Amino acid sequence: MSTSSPPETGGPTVSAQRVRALFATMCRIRAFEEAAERAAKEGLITGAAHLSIGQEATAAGVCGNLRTSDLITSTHRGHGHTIAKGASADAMMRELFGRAGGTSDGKGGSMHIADFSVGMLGANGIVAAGIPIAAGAAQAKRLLGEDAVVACFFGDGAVNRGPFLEGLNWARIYDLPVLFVCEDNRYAARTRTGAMTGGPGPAARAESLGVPAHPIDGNDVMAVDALAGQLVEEMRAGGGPQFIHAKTYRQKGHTVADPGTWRPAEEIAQFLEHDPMTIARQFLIDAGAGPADLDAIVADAQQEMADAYDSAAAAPWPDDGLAATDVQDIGGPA
Amino acid sequence: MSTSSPPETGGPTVSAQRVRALFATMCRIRAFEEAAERAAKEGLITGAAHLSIGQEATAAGVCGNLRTSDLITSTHRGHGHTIAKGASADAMMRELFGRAGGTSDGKGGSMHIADFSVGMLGANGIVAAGIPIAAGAAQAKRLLGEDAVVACFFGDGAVNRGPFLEGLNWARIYDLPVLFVCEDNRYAARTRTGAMTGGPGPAARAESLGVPAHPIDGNDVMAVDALAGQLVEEMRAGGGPQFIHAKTYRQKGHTVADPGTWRPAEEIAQFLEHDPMTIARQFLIDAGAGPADLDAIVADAQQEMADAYDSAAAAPWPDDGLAATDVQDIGGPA
Amino acid sequence: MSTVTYKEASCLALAEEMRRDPTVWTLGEDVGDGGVFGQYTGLRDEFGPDRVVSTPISEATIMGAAVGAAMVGTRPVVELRFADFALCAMDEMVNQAAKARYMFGGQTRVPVVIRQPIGMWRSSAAQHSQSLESWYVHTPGFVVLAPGTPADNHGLLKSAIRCDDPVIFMEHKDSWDVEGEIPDGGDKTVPIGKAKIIRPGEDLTIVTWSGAVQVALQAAEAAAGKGVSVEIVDLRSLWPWDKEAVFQSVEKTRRLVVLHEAVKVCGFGAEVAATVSETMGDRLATPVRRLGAPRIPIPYAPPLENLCRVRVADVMTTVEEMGV
Amino acid sequence: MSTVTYKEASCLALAEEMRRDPTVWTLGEDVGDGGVFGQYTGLRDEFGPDRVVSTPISEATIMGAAVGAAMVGTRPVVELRFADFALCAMDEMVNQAAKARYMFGGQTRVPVVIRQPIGMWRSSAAQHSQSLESWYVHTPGFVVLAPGTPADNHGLLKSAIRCDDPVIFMEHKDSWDVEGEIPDGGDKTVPIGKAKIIRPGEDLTIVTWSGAVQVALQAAEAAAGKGVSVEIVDLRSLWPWDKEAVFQSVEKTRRLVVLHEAVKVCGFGAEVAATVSETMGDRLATPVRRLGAPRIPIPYAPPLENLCRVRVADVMTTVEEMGV
Ligand SMILES: Cc1ncc(C[n+]2csc(CCOP(=O)(O)OP(=O)(O)O)c2C)c(N)n1
Ligand SMILES: Cc1ncc(C[n+]2csc(CCOP(=O)(O)OP(=O)(O)O)c2C)c(N)n1
Ligand SMILES: [Mg+2]
Ligand SMILES: [Mg+2]
Repeated sequence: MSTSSPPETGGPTVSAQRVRALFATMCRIRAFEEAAERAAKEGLITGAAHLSIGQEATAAGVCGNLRTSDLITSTHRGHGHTIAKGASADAMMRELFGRAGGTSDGKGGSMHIADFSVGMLGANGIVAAGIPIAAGAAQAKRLLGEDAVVACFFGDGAVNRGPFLEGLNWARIYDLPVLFVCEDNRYAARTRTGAMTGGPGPAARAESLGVPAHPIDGNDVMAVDALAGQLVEEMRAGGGPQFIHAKTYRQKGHTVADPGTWRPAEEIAQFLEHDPMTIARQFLIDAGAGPADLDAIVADAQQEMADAYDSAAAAPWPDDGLAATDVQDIGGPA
Repeated sequence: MSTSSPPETGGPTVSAQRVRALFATMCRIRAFEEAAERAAKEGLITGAAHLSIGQEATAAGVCGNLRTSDLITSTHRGHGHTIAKGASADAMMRELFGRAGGTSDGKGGSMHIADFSVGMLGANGIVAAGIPIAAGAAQAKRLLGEDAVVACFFGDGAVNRGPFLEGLNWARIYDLPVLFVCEDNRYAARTRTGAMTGGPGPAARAESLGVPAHPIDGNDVMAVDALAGQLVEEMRAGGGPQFIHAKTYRQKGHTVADPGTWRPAEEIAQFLEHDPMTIARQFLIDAGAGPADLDAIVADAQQEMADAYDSAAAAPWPDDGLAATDVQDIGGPA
Repeated sequence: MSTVTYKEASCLALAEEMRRDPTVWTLGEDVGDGGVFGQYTGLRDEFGPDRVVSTPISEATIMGAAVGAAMVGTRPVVELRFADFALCAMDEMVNQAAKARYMFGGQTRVPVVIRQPIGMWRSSAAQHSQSLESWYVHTPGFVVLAPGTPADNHGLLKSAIRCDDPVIFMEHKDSWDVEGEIPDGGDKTVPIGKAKIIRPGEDLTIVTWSGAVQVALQAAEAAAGKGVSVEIVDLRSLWPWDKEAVFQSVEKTRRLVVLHEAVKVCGFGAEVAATVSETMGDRLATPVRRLGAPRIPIPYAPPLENLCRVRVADVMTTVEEMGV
Repeated sequence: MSTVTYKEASCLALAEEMRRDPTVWTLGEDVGDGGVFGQYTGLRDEFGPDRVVSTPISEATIMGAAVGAAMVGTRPVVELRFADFALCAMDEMVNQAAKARYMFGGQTRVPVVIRQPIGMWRSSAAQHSQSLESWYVHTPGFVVLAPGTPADNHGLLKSAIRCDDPVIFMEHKDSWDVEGEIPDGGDKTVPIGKAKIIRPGEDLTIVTWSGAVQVALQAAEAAAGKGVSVEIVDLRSLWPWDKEAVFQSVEKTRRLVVLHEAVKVCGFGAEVAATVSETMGDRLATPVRRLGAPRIPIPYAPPLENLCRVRVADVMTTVEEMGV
């Protein structure tokens, strides 16, 4: 996805072919996380894992407009972004399992999933920490004379941390091509963010910092794709930072250990109906795609992730020696 | 000043008598800082001292609407706020000199000037640090069932630090009676804050966090008084946080060691003309005050601060034993 | 006596203190829903949302607000979730909470308890596993507590809440489910600054605290099997720390190992070792030894994570090397 | 050789490295105007505002942006003004800069230099005087440097900029105007991890760094007057630190004092003392002694501030007590 061509210009219409590719990415994310969920329940994933099931359209829609040379930063809930940016699901699954061949040799796990080779600068265990990192990466790319857009993902909980203000202000005053993407899934852990967020919300905050903000249905991959496409294009043409407020829903609990059933049942039901997979599928059906074709995409994704699961489960632990490598060049771990 | 009656309601007109009192406070602040400046040049003040000369109207106009039981937090540039809230100039001057009898026994100095007995919860050497402290103080007062409004002073540089967002959001969601007062003197140290502040500025940021914002000429003590009076009244009646964006100017350099002459000469000249003392004086003259009466106010203030200077210069150093007191109750300084 | 878990012990302690003193309240992310580890379960139901305050993800302001709230006469118990997140509130902790009383010449006090769970736990990796107690011991103004048992978690949390100083309160995440007895009635506190001899012995002293207490106990058992009698001193309070208890024990055993989970380099073990060496160097049969984590961020994969832990075998090797 | 001040030395070093390597840049408050202490004077004129970047008062983002910038191939030199303000960027320093390389399995490196001046200086009081080097030595991932002379400030800053690890670079505010010689030409670096014997001696070793070097030199002079020959080891690098140099010196003198300005409790002196005691305890004529500040926030009034300083007389008393 990360090397796909820019979206059609001139209007919100996107080609069915393009949506098909986005749908495929979403299916891969969903299947990856369903496999991860299973693995966690089976005790194969020992650390915390945060699933983005229900939020796949944002990852796919935004990253579908990025090149491999573009960059992203992510959050604790980063599997979707990482897959959409082009990382190997096999290596990612190994990382979640803490096994050899993981993206970070098993030293990071889900919360520190990263693939720098495709411009994925890392998930982060600290809420909002990716925001300044994204700004600095964009600034450095400009200094190096390299073109790159940076997409910066964070949640609705992150808008109450200081780095949100500092990082958006920073991107504005230095006029950096950072696409801020607030994935608003209504909750921060067990807390409704509405109750914790003063004023009109994330978009108004961005605007007050001089960053143009665009609210959108984050579960509609066609809409996300069209908007992200337009904003990325503007940024490539030299425009400054932009802000997407993507409204979505976390279908699962906060972590794999949380059933998430403490939320209102009607709310959950409502959003299960407004599932991004269903929306994209319906669009494709309406555009003439055959159900069998779409089922095949799903099945392929599931197969890929089942294989990743098996591969990870069969992989050895990382070599003990790795514990002490990559700490620093100068000054041993003693 | 801190126990004076609330302002006239029903319009912007304020009584000459009230303005006379505010003018007197401003004169005391100005005279205090001129004495401090002299002392610093003479080597009697060893640490950094930041003068608020040119900004007296905000301190006087806001604190004139507070009771002793109300609270304020301040910044590195806190002499004016402290005097306006009712602290003893003599004890303050001793503090700046680092002498016995200082507000903090000489252990804090100018940057940590404080008088908790009059509700002045401390200047702060860390930009923006007073913002969360103010919010928490208001929250605690409510928990204790005590009525108190908290005025929180900070500079235009502070709006780019994370605690600004966090603290305003906090005051909003818990609906706390905090009057945020941004004293916008155009500079943060040697940097023009305009160039560092994305978007429309402090007021828009406050509004985006749900805190109603009020831009005002911070050098016009009548205007500040009327606005603060109205906002404090609203907060006493149970209203939530409010924000004043007070436009003013730092007539001197960043610290006493900085002549500040690197700023455009026309800008300095323009603001020397728009001096808050001149504006208040003119108002009083127009309202029928005699120049001699006003000169006497100035002279009284100067005499008070000359006495404070002499008293501080004659005061002994703090007892050596004080170095090790008030660290903590449990666990010695060893 | 009742048997409770380490986690329940802290919840009981907080509830008891909140009942006793209406100025005690707690704030932090999700505390209204019981807290991320369940250590606040039921408190909002009893004390309401104004005293059990769920907050935004605003660590700097959680801590900064607590400072302001403590200054004006309340006793906030701050929940920072993981000691790692405390780094987001470091200015408010160190420049404000720890210094305010001093720099304002005693005009105010900041009686705040700062809960920040430490330690390795289930592959939590580099950003959720740190033990930074030595930072806070180095910082004037703080009391630093690290209970290793349910009883101490109960009794020390109560003492912390009653203390007028800012207290860094470090629970160990791996201990939440450890069971133990606590006194009934809810009026018993554990004094700050007093260590506890949790196993008497003659040949060698292990000074330890927090999660490492369990390792020390196992090692002592193993050592006993080899005829070596180990005395274990659980410091519990790291500042102030009970020098007398340590000196007394070492006076008897003449051999000291300081054992902690934190990185060995510049860990609090260095302070204990340096102090004991300085004070009673000539009475030591052999130099003081320290055991702690290697100086590496904590890795995720279980076997790598495990390499960062001091294991019983490491203690045994050290004991042998000390020639007991 | 040219004679320059400590401050000028750092400015020269940065300019030289910026000329040598176009990926080196610097960011921080007021750096475009020369920096608060003048240590960036003239740099914007030569390198322009994109490489000498004046920033908002946003410490967290100054540091966080530098992390992102370092990850993608530049070498930011971060200016944090006072080590105390670094507390506002602690997450970005410790959870991000120090850990990124490790937790991402070596996929990235974070070659950033984090300048944060330390120490007591002209009544700067509690929030502008701290020396927290031991925190960073305790933190895996960091190199920690604390130059005590103009030459070391020059040569170590150059090494720091060339280093692929995140480097905590602590200049002492009281040293800005100290003069000394630096090599001409601008290609000489000072190696990281190597101590320097700045005064040879036979009877007692003082290990020290940063501003305390001056105190050590004066004390050594005073001791010489009493017939005691003191060797001074200026560590310069605190992580890694030159254990060999220290061991060698102590092997000769058999007496060690560790002297630093930071709070003694849990200061880096504890690590040095514990290590030396552990490694060569039986060769010591007398236990290792530490000298540092009392555990109190730094007061404002000059005479009180002075009580927090280790003075020559304190060193002399210690030397006497060590029975030389
Ligand atoms: C600074 C910090 N504070 C708290 C946490 C604990 N925490 C992890 S995820 C999370 C909720 C984040 O909510 P949001 O930003 O909306 O992201 P979401 O989980 O909904 O994707 C919290 C509080 C953390 N990781 N970092
Ligand atoms: C967190 C932090 N960063 C930097 C500084 C250094 N500093 C002291 S005052 C100041 C400028 C503050 O500007 P502003 O908020 O506008 O207040 P003003 O000085 O104009 O009154 C700076 C950068 C500090 N004290 N604290
Ligand atoms: Mg969320
Ligand atoms: Mg200003």
